[in-house]
Amino acid sequence: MKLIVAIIRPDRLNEVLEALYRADVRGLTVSRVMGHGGETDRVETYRGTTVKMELQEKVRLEIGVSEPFVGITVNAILGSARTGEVGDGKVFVLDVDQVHRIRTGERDEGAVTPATPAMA
Amino acid sequence: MKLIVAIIRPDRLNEVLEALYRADVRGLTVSRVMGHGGETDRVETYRGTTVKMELQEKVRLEIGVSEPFVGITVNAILGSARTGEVGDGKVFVLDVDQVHRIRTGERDEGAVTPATPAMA
Amino acid sequence: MKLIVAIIRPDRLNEVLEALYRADVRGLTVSRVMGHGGETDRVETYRGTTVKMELQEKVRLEIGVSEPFVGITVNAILGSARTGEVGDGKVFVLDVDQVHRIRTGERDEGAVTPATPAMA
Amino acid sequence: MTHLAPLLALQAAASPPTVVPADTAWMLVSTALVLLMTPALAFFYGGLVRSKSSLNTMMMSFAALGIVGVVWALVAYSLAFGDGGANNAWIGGLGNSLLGHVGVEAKGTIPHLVFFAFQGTFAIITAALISGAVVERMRFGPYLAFLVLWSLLVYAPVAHWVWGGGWLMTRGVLDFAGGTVVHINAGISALVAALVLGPRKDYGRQAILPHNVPFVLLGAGLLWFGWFGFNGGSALAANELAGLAFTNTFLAPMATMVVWILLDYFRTGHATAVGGATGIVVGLVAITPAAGFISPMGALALGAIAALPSYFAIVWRSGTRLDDSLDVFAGHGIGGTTGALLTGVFCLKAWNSAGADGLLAGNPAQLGIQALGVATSLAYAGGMTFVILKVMGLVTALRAAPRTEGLGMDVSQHGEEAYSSGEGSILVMPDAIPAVAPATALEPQTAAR
Amino acid sequence: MTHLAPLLALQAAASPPTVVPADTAWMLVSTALVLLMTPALAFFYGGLVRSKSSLNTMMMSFAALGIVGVVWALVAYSLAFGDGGANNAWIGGLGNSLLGHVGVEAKGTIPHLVFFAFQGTFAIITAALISGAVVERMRFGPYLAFLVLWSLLVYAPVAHWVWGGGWLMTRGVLDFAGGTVVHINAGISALVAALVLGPRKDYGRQAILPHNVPFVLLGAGLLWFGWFGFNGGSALAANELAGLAFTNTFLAPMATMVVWILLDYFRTGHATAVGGATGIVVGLVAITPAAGFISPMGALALGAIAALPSYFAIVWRSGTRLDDSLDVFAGHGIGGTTGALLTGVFCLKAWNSAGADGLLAGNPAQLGIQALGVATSLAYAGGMTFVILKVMGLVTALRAAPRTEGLGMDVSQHGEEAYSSGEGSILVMPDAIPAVAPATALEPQTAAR
Amino acid sequence: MTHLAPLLALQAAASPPTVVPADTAWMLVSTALVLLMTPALAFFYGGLVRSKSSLNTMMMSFAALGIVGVVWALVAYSLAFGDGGANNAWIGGLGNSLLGHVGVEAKGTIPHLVFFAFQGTFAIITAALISGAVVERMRFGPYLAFLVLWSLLVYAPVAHWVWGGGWLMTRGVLDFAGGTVVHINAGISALVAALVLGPRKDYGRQAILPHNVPFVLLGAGLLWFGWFGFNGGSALAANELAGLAFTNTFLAPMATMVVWILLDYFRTGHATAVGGATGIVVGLVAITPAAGFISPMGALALGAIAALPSYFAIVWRSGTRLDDSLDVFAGHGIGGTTGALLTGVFCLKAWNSAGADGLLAGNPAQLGIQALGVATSLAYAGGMTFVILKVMGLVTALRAAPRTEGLGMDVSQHGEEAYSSGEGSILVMPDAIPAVAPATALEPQTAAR
Ligand SMILES: Nc1ncnc2c1ncn2[C@@H]1O[C@H](COP(=O)(O)OP(=O)(O)O)[C@@H](O)[C@H]1O
Ligand SMILES: Nc1ncnc2c1ncn2[C@@H]1O[C@H](COP(=O)(O)OP(=O)(O)O)[C@@H](O)[C@H]1O
Ligand SMILES: Nc1ncnc2c1ncn2[C@@H]1O[C@H](COP(=O)(O)OP(=O)(O)O)[C@@H](O)[C@H]1O
Repeated sequence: MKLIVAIIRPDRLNEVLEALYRADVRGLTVSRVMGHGGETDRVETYRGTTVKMELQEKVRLEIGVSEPFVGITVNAILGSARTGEVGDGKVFVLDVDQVHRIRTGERDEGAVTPATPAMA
Repeated sequence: MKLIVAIIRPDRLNEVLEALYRADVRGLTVSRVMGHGGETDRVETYRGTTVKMELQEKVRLEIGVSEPFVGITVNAILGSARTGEVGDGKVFVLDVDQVHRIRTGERDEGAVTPATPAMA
Repeated sequence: MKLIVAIIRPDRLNEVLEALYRADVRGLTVSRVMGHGGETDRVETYRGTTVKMELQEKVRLEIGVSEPFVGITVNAILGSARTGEVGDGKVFVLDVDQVHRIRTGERDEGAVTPATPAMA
Repeated sequence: MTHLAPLLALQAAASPPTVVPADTAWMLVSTALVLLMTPALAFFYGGLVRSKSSLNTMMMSFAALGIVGVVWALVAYSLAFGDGGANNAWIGGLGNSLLGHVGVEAKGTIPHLVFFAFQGTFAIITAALISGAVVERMRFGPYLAFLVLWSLLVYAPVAHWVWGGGWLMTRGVLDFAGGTVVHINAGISALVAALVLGPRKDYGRQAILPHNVPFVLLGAGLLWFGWFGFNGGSALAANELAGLAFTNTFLAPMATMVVWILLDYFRTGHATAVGGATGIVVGLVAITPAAGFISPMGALALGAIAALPSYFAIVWRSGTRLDDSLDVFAGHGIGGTTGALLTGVFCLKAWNSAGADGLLAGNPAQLGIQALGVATSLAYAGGMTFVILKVMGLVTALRAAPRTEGLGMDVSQHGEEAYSSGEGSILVMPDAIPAVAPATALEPQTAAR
Repeated sequence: MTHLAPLLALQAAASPPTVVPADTAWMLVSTALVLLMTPALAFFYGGLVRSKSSLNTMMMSFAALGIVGVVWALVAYSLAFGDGGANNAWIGGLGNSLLGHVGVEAKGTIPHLVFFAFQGTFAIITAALISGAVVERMRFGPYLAFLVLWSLLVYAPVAHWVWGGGWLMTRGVLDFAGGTVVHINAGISALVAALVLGPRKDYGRQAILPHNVPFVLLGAGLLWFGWFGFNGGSALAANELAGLAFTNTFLAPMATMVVWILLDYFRTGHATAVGGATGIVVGLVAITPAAGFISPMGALALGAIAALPSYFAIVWRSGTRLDDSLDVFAGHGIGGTTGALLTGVFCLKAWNSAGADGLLAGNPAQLGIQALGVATSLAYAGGMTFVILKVMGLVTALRAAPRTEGLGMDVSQHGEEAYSSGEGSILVMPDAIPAVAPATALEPQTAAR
Repeated sequence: MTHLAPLLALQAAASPPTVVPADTAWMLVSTALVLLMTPALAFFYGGLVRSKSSLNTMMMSFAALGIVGVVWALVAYSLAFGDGGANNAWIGGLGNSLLGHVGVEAKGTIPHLVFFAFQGTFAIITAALISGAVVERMRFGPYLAFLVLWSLLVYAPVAHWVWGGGWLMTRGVLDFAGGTVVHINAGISALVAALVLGPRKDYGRQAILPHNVPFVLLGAGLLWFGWFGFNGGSALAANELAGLAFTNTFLAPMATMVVWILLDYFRTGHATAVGGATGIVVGLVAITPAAGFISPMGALALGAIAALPSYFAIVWRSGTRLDDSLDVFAGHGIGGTTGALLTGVFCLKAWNSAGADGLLAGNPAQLGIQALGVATSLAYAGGMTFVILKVMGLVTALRAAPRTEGLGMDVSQHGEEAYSSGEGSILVMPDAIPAVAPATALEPQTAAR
């Protein structure tokens, strides 16, 4: 079991969701975040005050998958989130000790469906 | 040391917080997220535009606990967050390498109080 | 490779960002969260309704770093986020299995720059 | 209010009545001001509810602008202000239905149509006020039906009794701009509606907090602004009486707000913004029946006194299972009652010869007459609202299912969200897209580098 | 509208024309009300776009208050209402440019300056209306230039033809408050602008949702409020005609909203808030040309009918590649056309002797005359807008680059965000901070424990 | 302004003065418009601060509606406009305190009560303006006390000097609607208050950004709308002078906004929305003293010129340690000064026989007289505000403790949040819940499936 955490551009979210859907990855959690990296900062002015905006809007995906899905999922994200411009984001893959599906109490593989790729 | 990440329904948050409180789990971090899973999508219309809302509002809990608390915490969440309807959410348990309490610089067990269940 | 997750006070964010910048930590992701811990709750009143606010506004940092940076990063956070008052927050260090830079497809060390401290 | 019209007409114009431009100018403005009060109410109410039901709450007010307005033009105006002939003590006739005989010729000193529109804005906001008691749970369809029935069966008759030449008017009940007709009527109906529908599923279990307090302040500010037309316009002319009613509407809410802020401060340790806004509205409600009958210093006193019953009613109500969600009864029912009774205490012929002397001027009888108006409205509006809702309840469910309620009324009743980011929302393409898209046909501008 | 002025002047005042205080009071108010419509439009439009472009959308309206207002004072007013001498059928003269001979002496029964300001508010909002078709992509600089050119080359001439004594006025086209001059003009220009600029890069690909529907409702409420000045003020006096126009402006949108809500309900299963707000605006648009010429019951009918063409136009348009983003053409172009034609159907001399009898009164000719006005405005405004934008496109890029568009127009065009939390924003210190800071010089208050 | 009243009375009405309906209609509207300016200011200011202090900022304006209004009725009006007898040059008497001898009889051509209310709205907003300099740090209690003291010790005397028959009025200082009495007074007092309280703890260290720019635009739009009553109403009648003042209030801000946008563009590369809103307000401030004394083209020029000093004052101020948080001094102090002096430059007897000729008409003396008014107000209001705050500082802490300031003023001063989601908020149950809950007693409607 792995937990895949991806930081992507907000305007790529729909493409990524579609790619994941096509890859049979059904469950995921999304949140708005702000990121700092290599992008050049925006400058804004409010009356006499000038500010440098160091954080860019990003979207964070959190996807728990069973081992056979790790590669599929990562590649789906890499493929759909890339624009080639600085700021595309990162994908982190973390080990997971346990997964529970609250509704049923199912554990681990059982908690993230499907546990094995359809075409496998 | 483990980090427990739970995705639950917003309207179960108060119950879960209460259950964790009773289980002596004091520290936790909450954030608003949006989730995709087995729930049926909402349809909305704005003038001529019809849209399918694929993401449901969820709440994400992040709880760092010492080993003896893992089971207690997970069970508290499973028990209090369940409604039995699709969309109840997931619980992930991750391994943690280090924990630091910023205020004191304490590490690991010392950083998450209490380290052992009261009744143990 | 490690993923460092830190929960800090919103009004320390700028200091922490600056400390990380000085420590040559360039990439990170930030999000608004709410935290529960040892702080005393706020009480608010709306007409006849009185409520206890159990959650405090916090900021969550997520930083993927290569091994040599772990200590540097944690110390930068501990040093800059501390006020000494209850509520300063926590730092969690998690193991990471893989890291990918979406833009280039680079992996692991290559994905988080710089991989080694400048002064090392 | 309209029982002054003839008098004013006599003062201001020769008979046959002719249109007086200055009065017309003021009444046109007043009508626009009162119309604005309904959108203002939408924000006052909408800010007080949870984000997931804010649009539904606002639409409950906006819908009244459409539905009640049309009903008013078709028949309700005639029932309220038409000549009822033999039954005139009880209800107006149908002579003015479909705007029959309602044209530009003078009624008093203004075009009859302007009088009709001015009165229409009152009917609209009165019905909308009730919605505050049933927000976040009442289904939108039944609510619209309720608006129609209530306007016809409750508002029109009571307006006729007090202003249209009905029996309360002949009894000498003083209600300058609607303490009884508008606020007590709406307040008691709201109370009954809250009881019949029952509390929101989360009520008393979870904290239900205002999602946007600035909207509450915006609503209160615009309500005050509009209320100058509500009370000042009830003089139906740009004369001294209008000046008196206007100034009293300027003074009373100030006193109420100050007292309210102090009460808040002593009870909770804080002067709250929601409290300040509520105080303004309660002061406006309380001065409404009295505006043209009492002295300005009397208005200050009335405003200050009026804060107390409504304030403690809200505090008490919140501890019960009675989910009059936005405290319509405490604010408008009790505030209107306080104002109607204090009118009988403070009123002075010296300030309005068409009015009466009150308790302080040695005429306790007037207080009794006022009490009669209050009691009648409480009994009739309360009872009739109960009947309307119970009967409706037989044919359809009045409230949303618990799960729907949990999802929020905006999505469930309107298929919309108040604030959407568009994230994760997939466009549902309509079947056919024209092959040759016009935009491409006309090759769009090349963009800036 | 102004073709009534002489008549009214005759009725209301002796010649030589003198200033009538009551009429002046009403026109001052009306002018203020119409001015408020442009900020109202900013909210109606601003709420409908995405948060990242909301300030830009609002500024497109606010900027018109400045730019168009100044252009109006300098020359456009004179072109529209000045005496054109021999060419008066086509365009006004320059005699009133730089406000020459525009003073406090009476024009009709009000100070000439007030007439100038009242008309100015119309020029401003008409130009601002167009912005709804090009939001979220048009660069701000070119937009400002477009405002200037459009006001001079489209608004001024058409206003002159219909109201300033031009050829359409002599042909007897009835346009009480601007169905043709304001709404058809703006609507067709918006359509052309949307075609020339092309759709937003996300249009048809992603769901683009309103970021703040309460703002849309606020805008609609304030627009209705202001519209009473727009139509009621177009009587240019506080008389019966103003009362008629006012009441029709009160009734028509109610009918439109009700029908709109029903259409929404039957098509989507929900009565939407955005739909309710849109219905109100469409009703206001449709009654604008007719307000002073038809009966109140006619206004109810007109409002109800007017919902249909605009409603289905919006539904159809959304399925095409035509990104008239906020449906300015469907709302104002089609709504204005419906109103202008129905004016020729419902108008009655019985309600306004300065008007005409329409189709229902046995005078089909008037319908033809109305159609002439509509066709002229569609052809001229559409063609001229096309020319203006194409010529501008030769010297500069009209729209932002795709990446800029993705970033959002607020940051790219204004260097601002509508809602900022200040997180991660670093203060850029100005070079020099005075050594002795005043605040420290006066040792600040020690703070509370 | 009131120094015109007698003259106008003579023109418009016979002696003894009688109430003129048309003038009354206009002044009722004007009073309502100016009252609306204070809620408008609440939004203009509230949008510019951080979310965590937005309610407190708004309440600083709303509270003035209550507190200052009551003080005005009780005594301040009398001090400002009452007959001071022998000391009339310095201060009014107490003859009108508690509204003594303030009734519906005519003052000029309107009911005395309307004049009282109209003036009251000026006193309210002037005090509220000051709050912009001390937001996000001043404790609410001391702020309320300051409102009372400042209204009595600063506003009332200065209003008496300039408008109430005091020494500046006899010197011939021209201040049509309050450049000196309102804006310079508030501006300099704000500057002093900012110095005495010291900067916000984050000021100059962190970026403090407007949390809701649309609210700033809403405030600016409603301020402009209300300002038509502020300036147009200062003619105290619906006459040519009102038309002139109104039109100048229409034109000047347009020019200021255009210039402001250009300055923004050239300095930062962007025309900002906050800048546009600020430009409108500065233009309105600058035209205030001049509105009834100069020509419309003069108003355009005055508006354009007035942008410069305020604009650069804001830019300069932001680089210092002087935390006049919302630039009240730069906007109102400097804007008012510019306007007051330019009144002495542009004023023409030809436009207002009750006024004077200015520098351009060959009368440099008037410029000197204007400078006297400015200097007096700067010195007196500045000094007195300093004394008031320093004395208050001896008995209580004026500002919140740093930690409280960090937490935000909404929670600390009002126990509320502007926007709450209700997450993690636990309901504190009141001790007693009635055993038999009414709702259950009446078995609620069964819900829809
Ligand atoms: N080391 C890191 N840890 C966590 N998030 C990161 C890290 N580096 C980058 N990110 C996230 O990825 C986003 C894009 O990274 P950036 O370096 O700007 O571009 P790129 O990934 O194309 O090199 C950042 O805005 C941030 O949200
Ligand atoms: N594989 C996953 N990884 C991360 N989050 C998930 C995953 N699957 C589900 N979730 C989260 O849990 C929520 C509920 O999951 P869902 O499948 O809809 O219902 P259930 O858990 O009852 O089967 C989703 O909205 C999403 O936020
Ligand atoms: N066990 C935990 N797991 C996750 N987050 C925690 C945990 N304990 C505390 N936090 C986060 O740290 C914040 C501060 O913790 P708290 O106990 O209040 O103060 P301190 O860390 O100074 O003892 C909390 O608001 C919460 O967001």
